[in-house]
Amino acid sequence: MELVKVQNIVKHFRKQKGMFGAFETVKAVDDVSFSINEGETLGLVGESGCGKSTLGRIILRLLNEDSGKIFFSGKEITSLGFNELKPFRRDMQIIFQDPFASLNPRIKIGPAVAETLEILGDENAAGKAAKMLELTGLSAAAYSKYPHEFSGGQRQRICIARALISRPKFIVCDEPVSSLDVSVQAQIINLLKDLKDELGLTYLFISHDLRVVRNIGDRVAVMKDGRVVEIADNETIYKYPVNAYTKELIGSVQETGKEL
Amino acid sequence: MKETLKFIKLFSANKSALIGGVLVICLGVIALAAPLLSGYAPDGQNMAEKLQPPSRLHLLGTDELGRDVFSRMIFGSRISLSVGFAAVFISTLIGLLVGAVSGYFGGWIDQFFMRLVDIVLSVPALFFILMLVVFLGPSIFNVMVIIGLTTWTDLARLVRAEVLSLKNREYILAARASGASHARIIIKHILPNAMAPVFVSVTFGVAGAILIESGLSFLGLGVQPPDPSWGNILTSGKDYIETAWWLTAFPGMAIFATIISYNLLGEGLRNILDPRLSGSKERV
Amino acid sequence: MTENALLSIRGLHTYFFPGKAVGRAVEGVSFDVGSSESIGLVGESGCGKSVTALSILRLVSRPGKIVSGEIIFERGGKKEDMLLLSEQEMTKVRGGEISMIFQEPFTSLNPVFRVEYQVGESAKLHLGIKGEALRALVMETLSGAGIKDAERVADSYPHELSGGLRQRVMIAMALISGPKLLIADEPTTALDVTVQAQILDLLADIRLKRKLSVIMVSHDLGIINRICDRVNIMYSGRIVESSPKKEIFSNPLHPYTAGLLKSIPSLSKIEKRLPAIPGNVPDPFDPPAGCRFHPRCQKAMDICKKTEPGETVVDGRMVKCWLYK
Amino acid sequence: MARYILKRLLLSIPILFGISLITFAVIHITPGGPTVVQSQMNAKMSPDSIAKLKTLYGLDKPLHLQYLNWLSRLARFDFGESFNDNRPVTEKILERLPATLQLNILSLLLLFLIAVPLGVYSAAQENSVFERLFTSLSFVGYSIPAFWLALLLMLFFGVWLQWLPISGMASVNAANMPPVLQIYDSIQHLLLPLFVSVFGSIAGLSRYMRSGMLEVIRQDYIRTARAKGLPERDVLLKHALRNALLPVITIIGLSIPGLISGGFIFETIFAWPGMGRLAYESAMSFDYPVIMGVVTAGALLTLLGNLFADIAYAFADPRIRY
Repeated sequence: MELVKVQNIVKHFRKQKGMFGAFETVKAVDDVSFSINEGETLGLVGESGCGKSTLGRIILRLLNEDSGKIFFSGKEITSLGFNELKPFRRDMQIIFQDPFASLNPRIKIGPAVAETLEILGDENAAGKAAKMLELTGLSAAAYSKYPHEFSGGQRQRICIARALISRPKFIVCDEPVSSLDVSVQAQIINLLKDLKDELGLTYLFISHDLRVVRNIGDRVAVMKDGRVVEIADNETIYKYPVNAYTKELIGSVQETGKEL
Repeated sequence: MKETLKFIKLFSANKSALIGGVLVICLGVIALAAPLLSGYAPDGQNMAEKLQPPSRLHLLGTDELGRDVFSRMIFGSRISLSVGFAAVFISTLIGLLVGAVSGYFGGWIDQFFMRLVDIVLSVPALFFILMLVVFLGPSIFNVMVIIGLTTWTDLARLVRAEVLSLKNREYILAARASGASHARIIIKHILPNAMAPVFVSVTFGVAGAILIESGLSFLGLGVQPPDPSWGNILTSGKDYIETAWWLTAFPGMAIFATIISYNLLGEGLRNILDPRLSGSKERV
Repeated sequence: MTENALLSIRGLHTYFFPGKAVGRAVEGVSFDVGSSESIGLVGESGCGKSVTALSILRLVSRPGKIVSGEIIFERGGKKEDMLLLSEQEMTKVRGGEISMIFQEPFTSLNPVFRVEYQVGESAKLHLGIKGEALRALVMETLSGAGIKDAERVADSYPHELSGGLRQRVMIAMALISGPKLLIADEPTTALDVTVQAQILDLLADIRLKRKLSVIMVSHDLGIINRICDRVNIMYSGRIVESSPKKEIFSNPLHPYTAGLLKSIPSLSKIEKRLPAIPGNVPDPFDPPAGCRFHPRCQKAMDICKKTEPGETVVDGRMVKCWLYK
Repeated sequence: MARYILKRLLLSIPILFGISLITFAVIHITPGGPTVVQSQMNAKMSPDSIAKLKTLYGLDKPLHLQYLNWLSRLARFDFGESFNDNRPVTEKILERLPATLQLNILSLLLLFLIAVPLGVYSAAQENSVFERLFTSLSFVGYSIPAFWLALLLMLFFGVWLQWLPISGMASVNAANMPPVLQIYDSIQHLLLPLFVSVFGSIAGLSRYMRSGMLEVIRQDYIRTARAKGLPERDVLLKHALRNALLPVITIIGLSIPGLISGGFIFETIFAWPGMGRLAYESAMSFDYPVIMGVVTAGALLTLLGNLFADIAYAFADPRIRY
């Protein structure tokens, strides 16, 4: 069943070159459509500036699109205002790339994780947050510590706990492992896979690293200059890429195996 | 609690913060205890003892009306400090509000306020203050308000820049994804992280306001006699510069000491609160 | 010490002293770089690989300091310890005999000078050429770095160029004075994969053409695989394994090397669960006792917790692990 | 570049409008308008001058007409006539402008020549005795009130040592002196005001320069320059200095209003016949047209200064140029 559907999303940015330069239009997202089924992971791959993060934020209505429609569980959410959107916030969450920028340095871990529930008026927000921290592999003692007391990998676990606290159905993972060390990156990929099975989650997994997407995506969409140039299931796209850019991307990956 | 302790530790390890802090407290205590410390009424004239050099009777000498300079200075500190604080309170309030609203909402609101800042900045501040003082009439109250209304621009820019850099942090986006309202985001997530430069600016601001007040009073456009102020004692100093050096030396020293105390405190706070400048990763 | 080594590092210790704490970034690193050899320095964040690279040129800035060690480099037929050279002598080595390129092409070029000036500066300094000859050499070197419209790029300011072009300019700048050794500190990390592949091709090509010795610093074993002959694996300020490339990928000795290799996802096979190394990268300011890797090691023994293993040579490969004693 | 300058010029138009609005508002917001206040406060004010003022501001006309009238007068630099001597305000300002410009341009020059090397040197000598001394001294310089410094200097050099004249631009009999002596005389008169004007600013600017250098030295491209084998002196003076000077251009532009109006206190003390003193004199005698004129002229000078600074910045920083 379709959980998320995006239809002809367009987002242009007007960018000024320098302080007094001419304006130019950057087509960050240029007529993108796809859908994600419930329980599926859609990998979204592309190089820097291709619009993949912008798209992820538009789907969660953190950025407004110029045109196009977004459906969640069959309901159009593109036109909803702040208050009408509130019930949907519980069901869709986001995890960011930089675990150092994604936690408020002045708010303790517990309250940070509990915030979504607190906004929704849940009285047991604190208790649930502590449990969620344990679920993501941290001790309950983390609850009353500050972000700077944790390493990058641990912070990413905290961010995952924060995203999961409201028991969402859909999570946008925006380069969640790109700034982590290789040995820690594998832990977080495993954690995301486990949680997906355990909680029945649906992911939009954004990454510039094909090797990572290859390992977590059910289907893969390749983005370039704001457009989705190819979308297919994981096996097909790696074995039989059609688009020239997809082929170039796959060819550029530096493998560690014995092939060389 | 832990954070407070850490702040105290950093504060006492920072030489300029510590010296500045202690001096600022001393000055505050002197101002509060003025009636206990001064031996004479600040406006008590005694023409028989006019223009006396410092002596045991008059620690810092007397002025052209025979008033005790020490007592006038002690009472003057009350006026200087209250002008400084009131003016900074007004300018901080405006600066914080304009900066936060401008930075957070952007768009035409931002355009409007930033052009306003440009305009205020391109009018030479002291001329403008001078003009307002003349039009509104010199008085302590007017001086406070005028300084407050003309010195908020730096802080507004500072807060705006801070808010701009904060508002696209990922934790702000995360809060928005959780359904947090604008008010909640500004109050819980943005302002607490933007306060460091505000504290620093408030401290420097007090020094700046006192400097302007004493300058205006010196020219006869600020605190009006017979109310004592460091600036207007200096006015007599200028008139009697050839005969009564103490009228120039001591009140000026008081202004200088006050300003340097607040500047030291501000510099110290900046080093503690802003790791970009001190090069240390520690941040309270 | 290998007789024909161009560069030999022995017992290098570089520490950081911010305030009262001591960060032991590099602790007892030794390795050789032969003539025309390409050495990889691999590890995760905070392992000391970049600090080692900067130490060679004595470019570690405060509060970092080289505490002890020897860096023997062959200059003009003589072997000299670079840590004993005067600062003035050292400037002749930097950019003249040993060049370095850095990770961030966007911030590593000076924004206020044209490319021609920045690339030519090194040649002016070390080769003493000026004017037309210098411009010709700059153009030639830019072309050699795979820049097609060298004229236009030479007249540009860095902000007018893409990341890939900037990195090519950096490479040209490093090569213009004809150094014997190139140190590349994560040269492709900030670039997109497709551009990364092009830059790696260029480096592999230049290395052969110029018979250049290379030290490649990277966190990415895939990149090392592309460029290097020999790989040094670093962990918490030490080299824990040093092996020829082929053997390190097929038969890693150190448990950390093995774990690192397995945890990298691959295009060719999908794993249900990636074999991850548990725990976190150690903090250089508070490293564990004994073998630095023991808290994360599945083969850890009692001795690993107490005593740090020394170097063991296995089939001409070096490893620091109690398993091989 | 032409396009940049054009855009920059266009940008100052709204600011000019804003300034005119503010000054206009001041006339109207002040209780009852200047005409009422001044007749009560200023006994010298004759009914005649009140009438003049009313026609000047057109206070009897509708507000928008008054503003338009005000604008058109601003455009012609017409601020009316002084209450004190009935001379046109513009003439009075132009008469004082040279003295102000002389002092300010000299101080800017001196400021730049002293503060920049000082800041660079203290940045290069981080954590040395010199740097500590510099930091303490710059604190004193930064905190000392200019008018007190002026009084102290008068006391020392004028009253006690009697080395230097303490007021005016030239001696009374200067006109009868041979040219060489005239120059010597005017330099003597210039020394104290110039010193006071520069002293505090040196502390501020050199501290700014120092932290700018320290910031630039941390940048990646400085490491690149070192890796190239440049001697440390060249790294600092070629690669770091050019970058660290960029913000100084802006700072100097921003300091212009302070220089112009900050001068008014010690211009008054030293009886230096500049705009600051004019502002003070007119304020003390409630000479409204002159005050308005001085404020507006000061704003125009500031705008001009900022314009030059921005254009200089665009020339210096290739990232802005097109």
